[in-house]
Amino acid sequence: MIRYAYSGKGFEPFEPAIGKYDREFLVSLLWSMMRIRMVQEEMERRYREDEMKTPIHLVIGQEATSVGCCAALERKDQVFSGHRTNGNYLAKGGDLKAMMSELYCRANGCVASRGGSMHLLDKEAGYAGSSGIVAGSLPIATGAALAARMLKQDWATMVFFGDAATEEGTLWESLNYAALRELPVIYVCENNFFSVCSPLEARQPKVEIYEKAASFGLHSVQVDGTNVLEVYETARSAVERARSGKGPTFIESLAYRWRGHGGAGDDSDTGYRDPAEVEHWKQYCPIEGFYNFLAKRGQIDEPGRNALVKQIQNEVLKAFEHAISSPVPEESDLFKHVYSD
Amino acid sequence: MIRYAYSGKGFEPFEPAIGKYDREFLVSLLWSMMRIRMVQEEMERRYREDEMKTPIHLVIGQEATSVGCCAALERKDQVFSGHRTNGNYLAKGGDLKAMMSELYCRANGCVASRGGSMHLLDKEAGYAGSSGIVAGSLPIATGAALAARMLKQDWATMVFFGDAATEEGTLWESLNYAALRELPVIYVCENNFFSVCSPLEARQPKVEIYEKAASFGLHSVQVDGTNVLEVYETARSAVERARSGKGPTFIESLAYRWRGHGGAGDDSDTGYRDPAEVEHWKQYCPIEGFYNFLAKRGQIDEPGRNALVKQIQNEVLKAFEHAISSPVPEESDLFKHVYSD
Amino acid sequence: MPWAQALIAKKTDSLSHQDPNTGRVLSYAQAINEALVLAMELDPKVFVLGQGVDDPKGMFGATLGLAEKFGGERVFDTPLSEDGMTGICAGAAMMGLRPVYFHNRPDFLLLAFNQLVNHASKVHFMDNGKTNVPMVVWAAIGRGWGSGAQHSQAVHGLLLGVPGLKIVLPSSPYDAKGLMLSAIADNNPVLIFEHRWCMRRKSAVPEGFYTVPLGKGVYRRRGTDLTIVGVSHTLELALEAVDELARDGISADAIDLRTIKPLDEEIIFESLKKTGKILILDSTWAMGGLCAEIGCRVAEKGFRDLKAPVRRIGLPDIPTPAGFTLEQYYYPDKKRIASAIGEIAAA
Amino acid sequence: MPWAQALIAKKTDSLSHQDPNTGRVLSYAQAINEALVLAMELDPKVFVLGQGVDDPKGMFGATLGLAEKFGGERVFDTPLSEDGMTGICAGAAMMGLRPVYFHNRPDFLLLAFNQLVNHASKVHFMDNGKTNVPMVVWAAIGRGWGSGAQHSQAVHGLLLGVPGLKIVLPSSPYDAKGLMLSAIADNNPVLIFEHRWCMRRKSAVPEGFYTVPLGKGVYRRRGTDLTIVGVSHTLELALEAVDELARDGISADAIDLRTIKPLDEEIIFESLKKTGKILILDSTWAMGGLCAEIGCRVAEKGFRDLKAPVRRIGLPDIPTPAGFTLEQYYYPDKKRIASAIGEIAAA
Ligand SMILES: Cc1ncc(C[n+]2csc(CCOP(=O)(O)OP(=O)(O)O)c2C)c(N)n1
Ligand SMILES: Cc1ncc(C[n+]2csc(CCOP(=O)(O)OP(=O)(O)O)c2C)c(N)n1
Ligand SMILES: [Mg+2]
Ligand SMILES: [Mg+2]
Repeated sequence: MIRYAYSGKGFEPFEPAIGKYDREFLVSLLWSMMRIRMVQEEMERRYREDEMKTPIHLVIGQEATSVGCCAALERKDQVFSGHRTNGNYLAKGGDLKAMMSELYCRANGCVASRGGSMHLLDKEAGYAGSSGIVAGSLPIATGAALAARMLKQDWATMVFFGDAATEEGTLWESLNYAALRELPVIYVCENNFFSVCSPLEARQPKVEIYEKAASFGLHSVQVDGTNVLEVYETARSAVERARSGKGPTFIESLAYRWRGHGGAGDDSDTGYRDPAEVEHWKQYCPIEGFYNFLAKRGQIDEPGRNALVKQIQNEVLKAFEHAISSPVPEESDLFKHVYSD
Repeated sequence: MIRYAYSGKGFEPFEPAIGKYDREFLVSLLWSMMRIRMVQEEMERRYREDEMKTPIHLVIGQEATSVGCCAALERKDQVFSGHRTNGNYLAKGGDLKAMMSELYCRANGCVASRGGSMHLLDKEAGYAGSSGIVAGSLPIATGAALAARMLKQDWATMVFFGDAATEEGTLWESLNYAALRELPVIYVCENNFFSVCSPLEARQPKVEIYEKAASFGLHSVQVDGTNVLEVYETARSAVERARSGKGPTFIESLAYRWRGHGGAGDDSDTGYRDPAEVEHWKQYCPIEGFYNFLAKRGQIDEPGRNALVKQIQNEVLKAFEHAISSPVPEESDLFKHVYSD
Repeated sequence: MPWAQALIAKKTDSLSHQDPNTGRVLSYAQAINEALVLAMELDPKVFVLGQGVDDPKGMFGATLGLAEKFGGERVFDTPLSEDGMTGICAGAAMMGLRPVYFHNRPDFLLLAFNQLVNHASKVHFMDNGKTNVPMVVWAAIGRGWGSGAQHSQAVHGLLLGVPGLKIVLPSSPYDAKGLMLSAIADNNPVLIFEHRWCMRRKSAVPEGFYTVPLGKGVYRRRGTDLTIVGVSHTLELALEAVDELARDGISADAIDLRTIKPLDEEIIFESLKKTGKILILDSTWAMGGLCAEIGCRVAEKGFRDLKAPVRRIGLPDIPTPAGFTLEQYYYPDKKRIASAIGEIAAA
Repeated sequence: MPWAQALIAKKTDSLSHQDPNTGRVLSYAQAINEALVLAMELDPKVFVLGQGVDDPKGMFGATLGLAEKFGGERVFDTPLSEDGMTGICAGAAMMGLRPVYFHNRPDFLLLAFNQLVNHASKVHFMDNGKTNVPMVVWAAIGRGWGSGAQHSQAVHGLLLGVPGLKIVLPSSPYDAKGLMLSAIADNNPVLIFEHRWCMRRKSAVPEGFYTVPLGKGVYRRRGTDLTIVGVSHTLELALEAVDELARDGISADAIDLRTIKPLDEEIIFESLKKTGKILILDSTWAMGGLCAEIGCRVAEKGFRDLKAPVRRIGLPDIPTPAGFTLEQYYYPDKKRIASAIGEIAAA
């Protein structure tokens, strides 16, 4: 049974406007999604070796949200995540090697093996952090936006979270405050219809999440989370709103998680969702769909794609090698940074 | 400056239908509001004696919400409140003497001087309790409604709270759950536009509270909280919905608090609100307005009202005497009921 | 009180079973599962909820099959609203139901402190005894595999000082079952914290009803050189350590408190009177929680018996690091515990 | 660190001021107010928020006039969203601001434990030191006038075990000002709990900048028979008791810890070495919090100096009753403290 079906409109609506994007930009979106996918796939392969001793939460199938949203941001803009960090981190320009080292619990991990996969950080890239507590980043990101306002700086804050985060009261407290103060913050709900194995219908009545956000006074939009251009356009206008003092935006992006909640592989066979539902969504692969769209419009061809694959493969392997060959922390490291001076 | 003006339609809309209510019922509504008012006024007078050593939160000006809502309930239905308990407690049939004893910290107070004015209880009357923590009763009441469902009983649960409670995340968690499970619960938001001295505009963007509740999947209505009939009609259909398994209702009732947040007297002169705003609302006194409406329709006259006043005065004085002459708790009482056997 | 007395008494032969070493062997999860089945069969007012209680993993297996057996009205998933759902449990309990609310991690209970501390624990007192709040909240302490600072905390130390709560930390399948039944039977909010590493254990578990009383510790070893007192996984490590130290001629009373609130101080003082020395263990921060409380009580009421400084071993005053190397320095291990035991015995 | 070193150092003559008995006398609220004004003048990144900070009551007077002086962008009211606003403060602090968040009651902080314990306290550690969270959370412990179980709690005992937090309990206007300035200067989340009954005090408060260091206790009395250690209002009562007991020839070291995390154990052991006896006081539950921690440390590290059982006085393991008669049995008073002191001295 397909409980949650694809409801988007595909790439057609974007065909007339393709000329307005430059090719390099379009290819960079494709590249960024492919890169996230390939990093995840490599993680998945290696995860079975039990050397990456940290929980992982893959975003395979959901890449377009990270990539479309972060493409609308500049380096100065700040991104926060929940537990499903990888796509957000990489799309925002987070250092891949530092991430892999973190996943391998190395001393040169992006937070020196203190955070693990649910807590990445890359300050230089404007990736400001994440929380393993569902919705925990919501008020923090809202506070970052308040800081931008008070410091009179024009960077925007964007925070990613899942559908289940909208069940946490703190999310609504955050939205209320952002709307009240018209803060430069963009809330991105990656609605994949599940929280671990719990379907949305077990957790929320049949109402639209983005409409709830709208009723709280936010500009609020639902987008096709398999369509990187739709995500990008929505994020871009949200960023414009933020920079021009027009207040917060809520983006609900619908895309399906192809893999299990955590760890490697799909777990649909355990029965909480129909494998047919996964297959259904694979027809709307954000990467294949976009590639086909671009190819049809002459923006890329098979050799072009192969070159991207090669380049990424190379980078990914290097990152894994870097991580695996890096040293682990020492006992004395444990006692550092409990307090700041 | 009048920041929050009366926006109701008065009693006119109810004129055509007056015949459908029986006179006794109409007078009982008036009586109940007068009784709450007179209890409060006597409390206010005596509060200055410093013998009632507990915070008080008067509902003068807001009586119609308690009375209209509770008139739609039966004894078996359960009511919960926040800190502003008195109107809810009395309207639901809570024992006045036990309440006054509680306010005077006596051993025979409704919770034996352990709760104080923010924590009343009268199980026999179906007044199930209250919380001094804003919004604290919301999930508890929702859980009571879940119990009714699971126990297959047909009582409804009603919970009263202020506008500020809608800023607490736990309220939205409760609403989500009630809507998901279609629970027999009625949420009554007594919106008096202030939280202590903070106006609504300092706490929420310009959106309607009841519309937020609607977006969460609840049947949701805004009513004139100075009009006991409008409140009653709305509550009655909410109770019907609850009893017939149609799920929760959210009622936002607009009425102004004539006195300061806590303690005796108005505090508008301190500057947080314009005394003219208080005067404005006094024109829409829920009791005067209803009396005039009833008198014009021949349902009551001046001698009739005087008789009510007399009767209530008598009852109120007796309750105060009862309280004042009652014994205080003993040291050994302190150690009781930390745990239940 | 129907449950505590009437119902259980009818079914239970005795409250004094001791963790037997023979008989049917169950895993930890099976033991909890069996307790839940028994309780739910006994009383239609018992229900089970929590994120994932009806999913294929069934809360580490503890709730597997319950939804099939008792239906979705009594075994159900929840939204991710820990504070709200805790209040909902409290409200349902106040109306006579007996919710058992499951969490993957105690860290998530920090979202629910308002309902736990400001409400559930106080209602009975504030209501002058007129309302009971018979609810059970269960959570499994995470450790290892990069759980890190937000997924590995044990919060029982933070809650120890809160009047009105009961707090249970079972360490064996036998106790997990018997304490779960006692917790459900209790008319107060009871928090049960399992440790994921204890949950790997199997042990003999009698069939049918039995309860392990709340507030009663138990000797796991008998000896003379010192008293070891603690709970959960860290105590398990200490038992291993003490068994190894037997070859050095060291022996100890080892007490598993099982419940930390109410706290069985009699058993501690009984042992201390004999040994004069004490090592206190906990699976959470050593500061300000159970270790501190016991240490202080010993200094108050056991002072005359005390022949050497009190020692405690818990976690240092540091958040949990994610990586396995840092973890290994963070958590006390058998070696560290053994050397403390050796030092105390020699003192 | 700009604030802690550069800015303050420039303005402060010394960190070693002792509560002077001469000079300009201020009320408690005025002292805090002055600290806030100084901090806000010094650094535009400091801001003040909380339900009612800009209202006519001005948070017991502590924030009166600030909105007028610094404008609504730096001094502002908040929605009733304690967890959300705490996270908002943490987020703002992570971006370099210095929020000072005011609450009427610590009870309301229980709504914010997720942000305090799971987030603000851990960010610096989890970020490997890359992010600071310089925020101050302030709350006034309620007592009396029927505050009851949900409006009178002191929650510092619950938070004592949480790594990464600092916790301050001033007892005089002098300290309230100096500790507030230190707290704002600190690069970590600092919680300040005032006691409403301490807030009735007036004392000499120097003008201009000075700081009272976090983590340093101070002797309030010097004596030989025992060590009294504690914080806040209960310590005040003990000082009165000890002054009266002078007529019986009893004298005591009385230590006001002022900060309970980090905890100044040196000053406790210094005194204990001399007196050999100790009475520990707190204004919250005696169980599992500060009293327990100090009692345990004494039994660990001060055992050789200890000549009599440790004693502690805090609140019993009971929620706060609302009525004034029950309250009077609930809270420790001068008499009860005096008799404990007498007993210890005689022991
Ligand atoms: C407060 C809290 N409760 C429970 C969890 C356990 N948990 C971790 S991830 C997750 C699923 C969240 O679902 P969603 O927000 O939709 O994000 P998704 O995993 O689907 O991306 C849960 C329940 C948690 N981390 N934090
Ligand atoms: C969680 C919490 N925060 C703050 C308070 C302090 N407080 C008590 S009543 C009140 C005002 C609440 O306003 P509202 O909900 O609108 O109710 P009203 O007093 O207007 O009836 C506040 C802030 C509290 N009791 N609980
Ligand atoms: Mg999801
Ligand atoms: Mg209000």
